Order: sequence, then structure tokens, then C-alpha cells
Amino acid sequence: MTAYLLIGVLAAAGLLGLLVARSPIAARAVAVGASGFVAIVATGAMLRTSMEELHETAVGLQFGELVVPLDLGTSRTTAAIAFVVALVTAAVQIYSTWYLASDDRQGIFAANVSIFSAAMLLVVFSRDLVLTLIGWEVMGWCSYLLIGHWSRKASARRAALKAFLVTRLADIGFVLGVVGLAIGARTTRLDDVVSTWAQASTCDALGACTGPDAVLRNVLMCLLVIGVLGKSASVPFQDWLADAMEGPTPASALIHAATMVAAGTVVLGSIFPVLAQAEAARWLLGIATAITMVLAAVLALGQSDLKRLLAWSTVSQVAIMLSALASAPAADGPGAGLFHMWSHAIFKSLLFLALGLLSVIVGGTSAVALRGSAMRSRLGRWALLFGLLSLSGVPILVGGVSKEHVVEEVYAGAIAAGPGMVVLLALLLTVVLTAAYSTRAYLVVAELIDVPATIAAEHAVPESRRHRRQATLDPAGRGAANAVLLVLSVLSIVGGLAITLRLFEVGESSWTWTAVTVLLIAVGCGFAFALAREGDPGVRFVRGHSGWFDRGFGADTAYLAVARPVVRLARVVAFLDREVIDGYVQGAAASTRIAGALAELGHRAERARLGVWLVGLGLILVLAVGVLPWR
Amino acid sequence: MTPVANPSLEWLRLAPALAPVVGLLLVLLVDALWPKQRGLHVAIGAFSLAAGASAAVPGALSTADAPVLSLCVPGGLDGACLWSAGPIASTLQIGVLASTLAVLLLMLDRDRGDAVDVVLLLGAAAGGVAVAASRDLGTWLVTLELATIPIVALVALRGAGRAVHAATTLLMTSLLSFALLVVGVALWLTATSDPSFSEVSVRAAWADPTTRPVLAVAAIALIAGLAFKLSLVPFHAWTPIAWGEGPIPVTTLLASTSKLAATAALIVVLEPFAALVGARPGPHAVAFVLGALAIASMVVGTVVAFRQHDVVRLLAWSTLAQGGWVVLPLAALTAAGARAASAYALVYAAAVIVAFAAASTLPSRRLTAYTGLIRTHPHVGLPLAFALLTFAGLPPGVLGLVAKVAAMRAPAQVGLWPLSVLAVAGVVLGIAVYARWLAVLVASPVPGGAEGSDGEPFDVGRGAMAVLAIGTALLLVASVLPNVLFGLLG
Amino acid sequence: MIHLLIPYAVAALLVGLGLFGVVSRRNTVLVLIGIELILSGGLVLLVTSGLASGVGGDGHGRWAAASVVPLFIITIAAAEVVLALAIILALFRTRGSIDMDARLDAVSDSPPPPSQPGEAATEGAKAGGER
Amino acid sequence: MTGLDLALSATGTLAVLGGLLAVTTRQVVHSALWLIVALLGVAGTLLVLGAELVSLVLVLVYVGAVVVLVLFALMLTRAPIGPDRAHAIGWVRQVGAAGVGAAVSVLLLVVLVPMAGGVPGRQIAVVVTDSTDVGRELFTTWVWPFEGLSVLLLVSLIAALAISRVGQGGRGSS
Amino acid sequence: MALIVLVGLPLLVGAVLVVAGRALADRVSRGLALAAVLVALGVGIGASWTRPSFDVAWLPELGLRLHLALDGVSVPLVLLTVVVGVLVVVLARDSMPEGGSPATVLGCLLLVEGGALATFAARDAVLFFVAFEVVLIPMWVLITRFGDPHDLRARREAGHRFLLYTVIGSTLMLIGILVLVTSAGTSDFSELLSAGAELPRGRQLTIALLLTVGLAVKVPVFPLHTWLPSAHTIAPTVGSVLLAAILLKMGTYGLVRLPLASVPEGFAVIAPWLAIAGVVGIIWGALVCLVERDLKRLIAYSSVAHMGFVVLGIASGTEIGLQAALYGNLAHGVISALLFVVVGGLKSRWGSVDLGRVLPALREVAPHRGFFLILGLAAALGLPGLAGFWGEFFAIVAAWQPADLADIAVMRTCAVVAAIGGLLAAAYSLRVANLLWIGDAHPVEWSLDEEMEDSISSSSDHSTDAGRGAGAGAGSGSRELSTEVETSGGERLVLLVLSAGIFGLGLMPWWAMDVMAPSIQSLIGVRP
Repeated sequence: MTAYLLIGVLAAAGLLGLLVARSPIAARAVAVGASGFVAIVATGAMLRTSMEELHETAVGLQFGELVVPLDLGTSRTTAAIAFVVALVTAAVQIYSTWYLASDDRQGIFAANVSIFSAAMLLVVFSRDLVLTLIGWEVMGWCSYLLIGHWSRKASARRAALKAFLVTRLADIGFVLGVVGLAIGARTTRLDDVVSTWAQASTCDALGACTGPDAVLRNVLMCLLVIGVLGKSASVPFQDWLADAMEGPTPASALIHAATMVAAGTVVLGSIFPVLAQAEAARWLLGIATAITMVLAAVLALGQSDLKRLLAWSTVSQVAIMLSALASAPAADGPGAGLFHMWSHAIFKSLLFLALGLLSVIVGGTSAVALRGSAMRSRLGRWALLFGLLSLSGVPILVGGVSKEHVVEEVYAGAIAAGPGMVVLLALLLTVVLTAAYSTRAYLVVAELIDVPATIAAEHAVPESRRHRRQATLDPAGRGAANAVLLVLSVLSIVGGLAITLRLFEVGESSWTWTAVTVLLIAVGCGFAFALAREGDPGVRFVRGHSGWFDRGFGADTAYLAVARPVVRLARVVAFLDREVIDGYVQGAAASTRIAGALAELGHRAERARLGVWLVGLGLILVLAVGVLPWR
Repeated sequence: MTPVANPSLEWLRLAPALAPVVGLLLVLLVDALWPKQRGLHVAIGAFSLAAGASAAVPGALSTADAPVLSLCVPGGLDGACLWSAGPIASTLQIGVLASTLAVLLLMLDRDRGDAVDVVLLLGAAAGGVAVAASRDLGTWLVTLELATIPIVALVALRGAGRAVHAATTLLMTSLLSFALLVVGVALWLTATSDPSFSEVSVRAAWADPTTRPVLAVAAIALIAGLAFKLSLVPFHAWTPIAWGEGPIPVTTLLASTSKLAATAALIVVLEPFAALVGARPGPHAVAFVLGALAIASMVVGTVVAFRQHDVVRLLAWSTLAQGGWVVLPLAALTAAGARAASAYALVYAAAVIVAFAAASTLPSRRLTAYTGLIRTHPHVGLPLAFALLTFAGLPPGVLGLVAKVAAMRAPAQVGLWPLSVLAVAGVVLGIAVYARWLAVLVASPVPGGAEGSDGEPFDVGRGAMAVLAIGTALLLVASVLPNVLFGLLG
Repeated sequence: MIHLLIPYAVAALLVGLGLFGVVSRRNTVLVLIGIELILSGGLVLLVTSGLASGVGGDGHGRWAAASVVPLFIITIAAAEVVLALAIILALFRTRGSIDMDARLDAVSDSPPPPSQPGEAATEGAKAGGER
Repeated sequence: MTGLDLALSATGTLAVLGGLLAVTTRQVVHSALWLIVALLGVAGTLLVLGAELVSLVLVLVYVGAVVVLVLFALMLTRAPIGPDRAHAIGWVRQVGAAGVGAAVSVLLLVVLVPMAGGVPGRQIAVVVTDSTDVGRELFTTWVWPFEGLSVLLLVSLIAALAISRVGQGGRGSS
Repeated sequence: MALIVLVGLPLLVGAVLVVAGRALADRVSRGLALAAVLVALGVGIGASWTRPSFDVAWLPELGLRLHLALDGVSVPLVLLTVVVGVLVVVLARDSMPEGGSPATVLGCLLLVEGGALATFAARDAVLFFVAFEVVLIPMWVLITRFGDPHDLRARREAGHRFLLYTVIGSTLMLIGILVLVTSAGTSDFSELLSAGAELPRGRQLTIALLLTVGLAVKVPVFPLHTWLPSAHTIAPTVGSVLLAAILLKMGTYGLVRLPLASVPEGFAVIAPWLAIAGVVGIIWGALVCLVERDLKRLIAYSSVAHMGFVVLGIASGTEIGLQAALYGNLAHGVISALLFVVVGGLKSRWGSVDLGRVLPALREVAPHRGFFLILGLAAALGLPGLAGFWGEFFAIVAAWQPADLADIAVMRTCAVVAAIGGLLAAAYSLRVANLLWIGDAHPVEWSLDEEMEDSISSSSDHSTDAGRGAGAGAGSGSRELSTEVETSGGERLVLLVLSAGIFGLGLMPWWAMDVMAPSIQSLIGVRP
């Protein structure tokens, strides 16, 4: 029943929050209380849950031959994931009581966050494809609301719209995949779907095949993967996530760390056996993630805005999780990917919240504005440092541990078959780049180098907003926020111990790969320092093309190229609807009037003879009708 | 030499036709003794009409296979009764007499209705009643003309030049149609050599390939001759002129009594063809002619009516379409078709009487004069609106709707549903016509603009008021319980 | 013994001629003459039908219809001619001409009736569509 | 070709010729006179066909009454002596009217010729109708339409009277 | 008997009110109407619980019986109708359309409600048609006389178009019914189930064509939809609500009742074409919504799109499809009613809701109206947890696996296209949200084209950002619209009920589903 408790409490908190949104006090109380409670329960659940359990719901639906049980279920893994989700939610709620203290619509924000997390938990606990879809879509909607929270900014409005439409575009694939799988299994119960589709389909010499249709399975899984790529901002859908930085920093933390972008990993993890059977889907996923992780890392290195840097790092990290799923051999499950998602949730939320703190202090998120900001808040500096270390995958730290397992997994896959080899190469390259941009970020905020003002022009914060933030938020009074940062930092240091709890089925990490990665990380740091000889490594790296990097290599233009024709088509359709489809109506009316005019013209004079004439003609006609048939 | 004996003669059964004749003679007598006694004439006329109607009730309550018979020739073959009033015929007789009564009441307000008017009215009524019950060529021809000539005279009696012009048009068309009828009768006799409309002889004539075309042509000639009275396209040209120029009571007579009589006559001709419905080859020519006339009338009538600004001419043109609706079910050539046709004709007659009664109270015939009538004069506007809805066949005018359903059902029953599909155009265009008028009625009245916004120009006479009240009541009752009408038709 | 063809031909021709007269003449009285011709054609056909149907040899069909119906028709025709001439004379009085081609709006009532449909139509047309 | 055939052809020709001239002549009065000829031809035809009574009535009523009325009417409406220029019509209408008339004749013949058994067709005996039979039938079987006919005559006479009084200040036009 | 009350009372009171017109004091007529709809509500709930039946001969000549009964297919619609009936009367209390006496408006509303109830309760094909026609004239009066007060010609035009277009449809349907009834020998729905299915295939095809085309006008299905936008735009708010929430439902209900259930073989032949028309409608309506400027027209076109999903479900011919279709029917009824109330309120205050001009952000100036708007939009784009999701998702599911596998290729293509339609729905909903819901309370003018590209594709150049940012301060244009657009008492009550319905249908689908399932099985089950 834990699942119901967690989801129910959060959802209720969301609806209640909407009602009491008017009064900040009540709203905060509800949000913080609910999320705190949920966090505690989730912790207990993670520690206590031992075996799988399935909660049958009484209200399952029956569509003809299609069964929709709407079941939930918990396992050690899901409990663990639920824990990070609840943790990050609580952190964000508490943090934003300070961060958004001045915002007139903080109540709504808190309510959205609650619903958002509830949806994520629904996806985590769901044992039914329809429930998964529900949580999936609701998260998309909430992300629209959260990113567009500061809708007075046109950029925020656009970012929100973009985020929703891009993910929704990918969701076409997701929906169709779900539909196909469900129809194939005659039910949407996840376990049945998996057991139906996961059995290997073998064809004998005569071509008589047993098991599910392999081609159809590949198609459906590809569709599903496309949906996942969209939500987790992988190529080709990567560009919405960076724009999503327009939202408030807590919202970014939530979206990036625990919920939206990570959902894909959860879903694919839950349906992993089927994925393992679908070669084409695995290749698709592998290639896409391989490209994504490298590309995103490169972009992160070149960003002139540190918040966007974190965004791109998220893209890259999520790609790493997915790559683990893509290349892991069918034998050992999705453990590694999920574990990395788990740890990523912790350190990424830490990073965002710490950066938010600093950005409040200096009133901006661009590298220029943040330069040296870490020197003005010790907690901020340490938090950021641990976060970045963990991000770059230094062993012992939580990020390091999980990344080791991913590397192991990918290596295992690379030996076996599938896209493993490609992914492995990309992964190792990414490790280097990650280390590089992490180093860069720290160098900037810790003011170990000076940041030339050339980049400053790029992402200057509008004056009005800067003043608003500084005037209303005193960096001093932020006890709650500090506590959050503290907790998260601690977790990101010792989180690696979670491996001892056996939350995820992962193999042992070998010392060789650890050594290799350490080496690579060192290379990355060296690279960063090398670039940092004069000024910001990022600047040196981009060589004046920072505009390109900030615009994500112009992916947005590509999206426009897709969107504009649609608008034109819409104009054409509207025209057709008005002139052609409605044409026959107007045409009928017009022709009626014309015919009437003509007929009336014939009778206008109203001569007496007209009657006689017409009778004569009519007589001929009718007589002809009567006579001709017999000739 | 055939054995000749007097036919049976039951006066009471003939009363529906005889009562108006007696009234007619009485009026002449009274006028000769005490001239200029309008009230008396009208009273006599009304009484005789009412008597005739009540005398037709038993026939209406009879069943189709046991009609009220009289004038039966002993020893004759089948159908050897010159008077056979089944439910359809009797109901139509009642309709004819009642509508004549309504016209009489309307005449009261127009200080007409002196001896000549009453005599002509009664004559027309007697003719209409008798033709409905006639079963032989002679009676049919004579009584049909009896129903036609007085109406021509009534139009001419208006005196003014335009009216006489209209009367001339009507007269010439009717004379020519009479000639057509004569040719048709001659062909009929040539084909069947039987002066009575009997199924037996029709079946026999149809069986013989030489007489078959003659019979078909005869029927078509008779239809063409009647089409002028139903003002079907292309025999319609007199309609807008005569309706537009004649005084409203006479127009009402043309619209109701004359149409009912024509419907009855047409049914008498087509009834024997019911025997041929299954036959090979079937009477397709006849059905085709009827269907073509119906569709053409619907389209032309509505299309032109849509452009009229004078309400009487609007009704005149739309009556073409309504005639088409009367003929449409007859194309099925079945008994159900005959019932549907007479039902439609009766509904139309009732509605059109109400409409004209309302129109007779307004000073102007212009459509704009009706702006907001429902709000300024609900006691006139609401009945008018209801009548229009009945024309259009839209609820609350359920009666009109049911009549249309019945009219479309008959062809569909014998597989002629494409005809009904064509009739869709008729439905829609018709609704367009009447909705245009309705929109004027429900519109908000022009402040001090068109006539009728202030009550003065109205002269809502007692007669018109009575006709409005009774007619609307009938329509309402029959809308709630359509069976009172369809039940009478058997 | 006769050929049936002859009376049939005569009837058909008379009808055709009558119709020709009806539609070709402009003088109302002459139209009347055309109608009489059609009627006479009908009469010939009727009487002939009596012979053609000579079942038992009696030359006038059932109920002597072949002879009786013509009598009816002749009488009706006479009555109608009377009425027609009356109307034609009235027409001549009110309009001074009995031309079938005269336009309605060429006619004017000596005392104009309370409503002027023609005028209504024209001004309605001016108003342009229903309002 | 019996004698009756000859007589029938003669009278028929007379009727058709008279009719033709009656509908084609330009002179109004002449067309009325030609109508008399045509009607006499028709009467003759009926006589040959054995319907004595009908032909007699035709002559009496038509030639005796109707045509006289028509002539009166022509005079009262100031019909011109000589060709009627006022009511001349163009050749187009002539042709059109001729087409209408011809078409109707053809259509009728098309159905009637088979009745006659084709050309020359079968012959049948002419039976002279006994007028007493006709009279008896008229007053027994046909008494009902006969009465209707009388009402019809009455009504139409009254109507004619009333109409003829129209405009002479009598009534109407009110 | 309860059914007679249910159907007769609104009709009776409505007729009385219409006839009485000004003779009645406003308070009396309002009270009368409210009482009538409340009684109807009570009786309707009771009747859908006890499922009574009523059957007397009405017109034997046509074999027409006054046969009323409720089953699982009609119960949800009856409930929807009675609830909406109450809501419109309540709504009419605040926003009474101009142009005539309130009694007439209320009377017309009641007549429409009664007609709709009769349509849903009718068990006799011909009676169904008669009831179908009852709603036309009152609706026509509402549009023609009480519609948009600014433009009389447009009112006439819209009214006539609605009337004539719908009549074409219903007359074709009538012919179909007549052919069906005369060839099947019965006009009773339950007997038609078996009697119709035994007809020869060709005859079935004829009937199915006539019926489907006729009803497609009413739904409306793609090429026959052009009467809807003008009617919606011109009609007063109460009229639009009735039109969207009830009248459109009669079409889909008829599709399920008549062609699908009575002549299955014939319907199966045209089902793929119907499905294609449906998905084309989805895409077509959505695309028009992307550029339409008048918000009421936009919602009307979105109705076309949503009805496309419903039609797709029906065309699939499976049980899933029918459940999805009927559920989507309900959902669309509630959602579009809510949207029309929201937008109608705006239109009455602003004169028109032209997305081409800059509109104040409802989220700022009128939080409640803004909330209802965004709720409606979210539901309209098929957000799970709200009413719209179930119908549309399961319509796609049904199309993926149609009844006869012959058309599986066509139907799966349709499913894919419909899914794309879902994306477009999101696009236009968010376009509206971006233009009307979020943004500044006092924005400045900016051009339509700019808005188009931004709202569709969020181009990230910051020039307009600066422009609007600056405008945020100096936000007083000459064409400033009134920002006093918060919902008022009755309106808010109505909106609350409707949004409760949206949540209820979205979160607890099993209620309606369980009611419908058995009847649907019986509808399809009888098939040979």
C-alpha cells in the first residue's frame, strides 16, 4: 500500500494546494508537510521493501477483450527510485519556500510540484501501461506549467511551449508503442505484456514462427524508444531541455534530477526484457544516446551560462543511463542504468540548488555573473564542489560508483553484441568531457580564473528581474535552503554506500575500469586546466562561436523548419475550409437564387398565354413519357 | 340490348353532395323572394355545408373494403356503383365542405358573400364532394367541372381589370385542361371500353399489349388535365396570377377546396392502378410522370417562392411545391400512397386556411409588414407561425412532419426511394422559404416602422378570428394525436 | 364495315389542329375555337370507342357510354363557352383588348385594390433581399 | 374500301380541312365560319359511325348555339373584318405551335394505330345506336351525372350573368 | 410513466413559456423554467436508476409507437442532458441574451432539452427521427433571434445554414429509416437488431449509406461540418453550450443506434471511409485551430476534431471503439460546454474574442476564469486524468485492432494519423493558453505573424522578449480591453459543476464504462 500512500498524499497535496494557493502560509505548509511526510515514508519503504509485491486495484477496466487492470506494484528498485523522487521533491519544496518567497504565485508552483512528483511516482510504481502513460503525460503538462511559471517573460512562455510540444511530438511514438504492445498482449498489465513480448520468437526452416512477431516487436519498441528519447531530451529532441532553464531553478532541479527526464529510464527499465529482445530498438537507442552524450557534453563545455551548462550535463548523463539499458545484455537487467539515475538524481539536484543559491547572491546565472560567486558562500562552494566531483564520476562519490557500474554494463554488452561497442567509446569520451566541463564550472565560480567580458553580453539578465530578485531575497535568511544543501551534499558523498543495500541488481565493479576512468577523468581535468591558462576554458574552447554553443548548434532552427510548414499548411487548410469545403454550401445558395431569378423572369410578364403554352409543352412531354416506352 | 333497370338510390348516402345543392337552390329562392339578405344566405350556406359534412361522417368511419355505396346498377359488373365513398373519399369530402365553410366565414369580413358568392361556393363544394365519390367517367367529368367553373367565376367576379386578366388566364388554362380531360376520357374508354374506373377492366386492358399504351396515355392525359388544378409544374402558370389578383377568400378557396377536390379526383383515377403494382410490365410510365411532376413542382415552386416579397405570391409559388408533395406518394400507386396523399392535402388545406386567415387581417401583403408580428399581435402571429411550421414540416408542426414522413414512406415502400432522395431538395428548399418568413415573424419589431407594429391597421374580423381559432386548434390537436387524421383515412 | 383507322386519324388530327390553334392564336375567342376543335376530336374518339368495343355487337359499349358521355361533354362545353364569353366580354370592357399576350402590369384597375402587389414587388426588389 | 369508308373519309376530310382553315385563317370571322364547317364534318363523321343522337346534338348545340355566341363575341369585341393585324404572330411562334400540334397528333396516332390493327387495319361493322336505348340509359344509369350536369348549367349561367353585370355599376369592384 | 414526465415536462413548460412570452413576469418564467429542469434532473437520475419503459401506439398508419426506454447507451447521455439543462437555465440567469423576452429564451432551452431527452429515450426509429427534429426550431430561434447582437445578417445566415444543413442530414436519415423500416418490417430498435441484420447485403449498404451520411451532418463529420462554426460563433452562450454539449451528441448516438446496430454488414462496408473522414476531420479541425482568430470558431473547429475521434471509435466497430466513442461523447460534451461558458463570458464583455489582438492574461486578471480556461484546454488536448483522455486514447486503441481485419491497414494508418492529431490538439490548445492565459496583465500590441511563429515554434531570438518585457511596464495601449472579466456567481457555479464533471470523468472512468458495457455488448453481440 506504500505506493497508494505516496501517490495519494502528493496528489492530494497538489489539489489542496490549488485550493489554498491564495495564502502563501497555508500553501507552504501543505506542500512542505506533504513532501516531507512522503520523503520519510519513502525512506522507510526503501529500507524495508524486500520482495516484489503487486497491488491489485478493484477498479480495473474491461474493454471487450482488452483488460486494463490499473495495477500498481513495488519492488526494491522502485522503492529506491521512489525514495530519490520523494527526496528531491521534499528538497525542492523546502528550498523554494525560500527561493520563491517573493513570488505571488508560489502556492500554485508548490501545487504543481506536488502533482508533478505524484505523476512521477505513478510512473515508478505503475504495473500497467495505461497508468504509465497517464503519469508520463501529466508530467509533460506539469513541466509546461513549471517552465512557464514566470510567464511574464516571453522566453519562458516559448520555452514552456517548446518543451511540451517537442515531448508531445515524441509521445506520438510512445502512445502508438503502448497501444501496439497492449493489443498484442490483450491486456495492459505490465507483467503480462512483458511475458508476452519477451519470449524469443524463433522460426523453423519451414518459416513457421513461434512467439510474437519479431518485426512488429521491433517496430513497437522503436516507437516506444522514440517517446523515451523525447522525454529524456536525447537526440534529436535534445534542444528543449536547455531552453527549459527559463523556469525557476527549483523547477529545473526537479525536472532534471528526479522526474521528467529520468522517467524514460524507469519505463524502459520496467520493460527491459522486451527491449533486450528487440535488436533494432536497442541499436536506435544506443546510437541516439551515444551521439547525445558526446554532443551534450561538448555543448556543456561551451555554454556561457552555467545553468545551461548543467542542463546539457543532464542531457549527457541521462543519455548515459539510457545507454546502459541499450547495451546491457539480456541476462543482467537494467540495474546499472537505474542506479545511475538514482545517484544522478541526488547530485544533480544538489548542483542545481547550489547554483540557484549562488545565482541569487549575484543575481544571474551566466558565467560572467557567477564569477567568483562561490567565494561569497562557503556552503555553496562545498556543495557545488561535491556535486561537480560526483558529476564527473570520481570514485567513492555516489556518481562515481554508479558510473563505474554503467561502464561495466556497457563493456559487458560490448563484448556480447548489439550497440555496445559504439556506446562504450562514446561513454569513455564523455567521461573525459564531463570531467572537463565540471572542472571548468568550478574554476569559474571559485574565481580561480578571470572571465573575460566578451561572453557577458550573451546572457545578461534583464535588469528589472535582477533587482526584483535581489531586493526581495536576502541571501542570509535561508536556513531551510542551507539544510537542504547540507543533506544533499552528504548524500552525494556517502550515497555510494547504497550499493550495499542491494537496491539494484548490478554486477561487481572491476578495478581495471575504475583505474581507466580515473585516468580519463584526470585527462579531462588536465584538458580544462590547459584551456584555462588564459581565462574561462569555455571561451577558449568555443573560440568565439559561443553563440553557436548557446543555441545548441542551431537545433532550434531545425525545429522551426519543421514547425513553419505546419503553420503554412494550416493557413492553406483554413483557406480551403472557407472557400472550397464551404463552397458547395454557398454555391447551392447562389444557384438557388439564380434559378429562382430565371424562373421568375419567365413569369414576370404574367401573360395569359403563358399558361396555355406551358400546358401544350407539358402535354407533349408527359404524353411522350407515356408513349415512348412502348415503341 | 342490355337489360336496363333503375339504379338503387339512397338519398341519405348522397346527402354530402345533395346538401350543398339544396342549400344552393334555397339561396336562389331566398334571394328571389327577399333580395340582399346576406346574413340569411351565409347562414343557409353554412348550415348546408355543415349538414353535408356531418352526413359524410359515416363514410369516413367506414372501412376501405366496405365503403358507403349508392346508385348501384343492378346486375352490373363490379364497381357498378356510381357513388362509392370509402374512408379516403369521405374524409376528403369533409375537408372540402369544411374548407368551403371557412372561405364563407372569411368572406363575411370582406362584405362579400351575397347570393351569387354563396351559390358559387356551394356549387364548387358540391362538385368537389361528388367527384370524390364518383366511380365512373361521366360523373367524374361533370362534377369535376362543377367544382372548377364556379371558382373561375369567383375570381372574375372581383371586377377589377387585373382580376379579370387573372380570371382569363385561369379560364383558358382550365378550358384547355378540360379538353385534355376529354381526350383522356376518350382514350380511357377506347382502352377499357368500360365507363367506370374498375380494377378489373384496368387489369384486362393492361394485360393486352395493344390497349396497354392507350391506357397509359389515357391515365397520363387525365393526370395532365388534373395537374392544372393542383398547379403542378408545368401546368402552373395561372397560379401566381390568379392567387395574386383574386381576393383573399377566393384565393383561399383555390388553395384549399379546389386542391382537395383535385386530389380526390386524381385518387379516383389512380385507385384502379393499385391492381397493377405487382404486374409485369408495371405501370412505370404513370409512376414516372407523377414523380417527375412532383419533383419539378417542388423545385420550381420553392425556388421562385424564395424570391417573393408579397406573401400571397409567396404562398402561391410555394403551393406548387405543396402540390408536388401531394402527388409524390401517389407515384407509389398504392392504397397507402393514396392515404398519404389525401392526408397531406388535408393538412396543407388546414394550414393554408389558417395562413390566409392571418394574412387577411393584415393591411399589407408585403413581407416586411410582418416584422415582429409574433410579439406585436401574438393572437395572429402565433397561429401563422404554427401554420408555416406545418408547411415546413418541422416540429412543433408535428402534423406537417408526419404528413411528409407518410408522403416519403409510400414510395420507399415500393422501392422508389430514389424519388424520396430527390424530394430532399424539396424539403430543404421549402424550409428555406418558410424559415425566411418565420425569421421576419420572430424578428424584433421595427420601432414605428412597418404596418402592424401599431394595432390600428388591423381589422381582425369575427370570421377570420373564428377561422384562426378553429384551424389552429385542429392543427394542434392533430399534431399531438396525428391518428385522428390518419385514422379517418383508414 | 369501316376501317377503324379513319376515325382515329380524324380524332388525332383534330386534337393536333386544335392544340395548334390554341397555342398560336392571340385573340382569346380564337383560342376558344381551338379548344372546341380538341373537344370534337375527343368526341370522335369516344364514339369510335363504342364501335371498337362492340363485344356483343351492341354499338355503344357498356351503359351506352359511347353515346352518353359525348352528350355530357357537349353540354359542359356549351356551359363553359357561356362563361368564357362572359369573362371575355368583361375583359374587353376593363381592358379594351382581348389579346392573350397582354402583360398583367399593363392592366390597371379602375379603382386600385388596397394592395398593390406589383408595386410591392418592385419596392421589395429595391429593398434588396429579405430584411 | 366500302361505301361507309368513303363516306367516313369524306366527312373526316371535311372536318380536318375545316379545322385547319379555322385555326390558320387570318380573318377572325372566317375562322368562326370554318369552325362551322369543321363541326359539320365532325357531325357527319359521327353520323357515319352510327351515333345519330350525338351528331344531332352536336349540330344543334354547337352550330346552333356556340358558334353563334362566338360570332356575337367577336362582334362585341370589335373584331376587324378582314385580316386581324393586331394579333399577328411571328413565324417562329407559328412553327413552334405547329410543332406542338403535330407532336400531339403523332403521339396519339402512335398509340391509336395499333388499336386499329395497323394500316389499313381491321374492319368492324357499324352498329347504329338506338337513341331510345341511349335515352333510357341516360335517365336510369346516368341520372346522377345528368343531375350534376343540370346544376353545372345553372351555376354557370348564374356566374355568366353576374360577370356580365360586372363593371356596369352593378356589383363587384367593391 | 417517469419517462413521459422526463420528456414531456420540459417540452410542455417550454411551449408554455414560448407562447406566453412577455405575458409572464420574468421572475415567474425563470422560476418555472428552473423548477422544470430540476424536476427533469431528479426524474432523469431516478429513471436512469430504475430504467423504466413506456410503450403506446401513437400513429399505427406509420407503425409509429411512442416507445421510450433507457439502456446503458442512452443513460449517460440522458444524465448529461438533464445536468446541462439545469446548468443552462442557471447560466441564463446571469447572462440572458439580448433580443427578446427571457421567457422565450428559457422556453427554447427547455424545448431543446426535451427534444434531446426524447431522442435519447426513443426506442422507435421513426419516433427517434421526430424527436431529432424537435430541437431544430428552438435552436434556430436561439441563433437567429438571440445570437450575436451586433450582426443581424450574420445571425440570419448562421441560423438558416444551421437549419437547412441539419435538415438535409435528418431528411436523408429519414429516408434511410423508412427504407430500413419498410424492408425490415419493424421500427423497434431492439427488433431491428436482428431484423435489420438479416436484410440482403446490398439493401443494408443502401440503408447504411443514407443513415450514415444523414447523421454525419449532425455529428458533424469532416466534409459536412461547415455549419458548425458559424452557428457556434453566432449563437448566444447558452445556445453554444446546448449545441456542443447535447445536439452534436445526438448525431453520434444515432450513428451507434441506427447504422452500426441495425445494418452491421452494410455499415462494415463504409466503416473505413467513415474512419478516414473522421481522422481527416481530426487533422483538418486542428490545423484550422492553429490559425483561427475568433476563439469561438476555434473551439467549434476543435469540436470537429474531437468528434473525429468519436467517429473513429465508432468506425472501428469493436466494443473498445464503441465504449471509447460514447465516453468521448460525454467528455466532449462537458469540456466544450465549459470552454463555451468561459469564452462566452469573455465575448459578452469584450464583444469578440479575437486572438489577433493582444489579450490580457487571464491568469493575472481573472484567476478563476483563467483556471477554468486552462482546465478546459488541458482536457481538450487529451490530458490524462481529465475527461478527454480515455475516449481519445482508446479510440486509437480500437482503430489499431478493428472489427473486421480486412481494413486493418487503413485503420492502423488512421490510428497513426489520429495520434498526430493529438499533437496538433496540444499545439492549438497551448497556442490559446499562451495568448490568453499566461502573459502580462496589460500587454502591448504585437503582430499576429510574430505571435503565430512564437506560439507554434518558440523561436528563441530575444527581440520580442525585450519588446514584451518593456511593454510589461508601460502596458496601456489605446485598444486596451477591459480586465474586469472574472466569473460571476451563477457562471462560476456552472463552471464549477462542469469542471467537477471533467475531473470525475477523467479520474473515475469505470462508472460510466460499467454502465455502458452491457448494452454495447448487446448492440454488437447480436451480429451474425
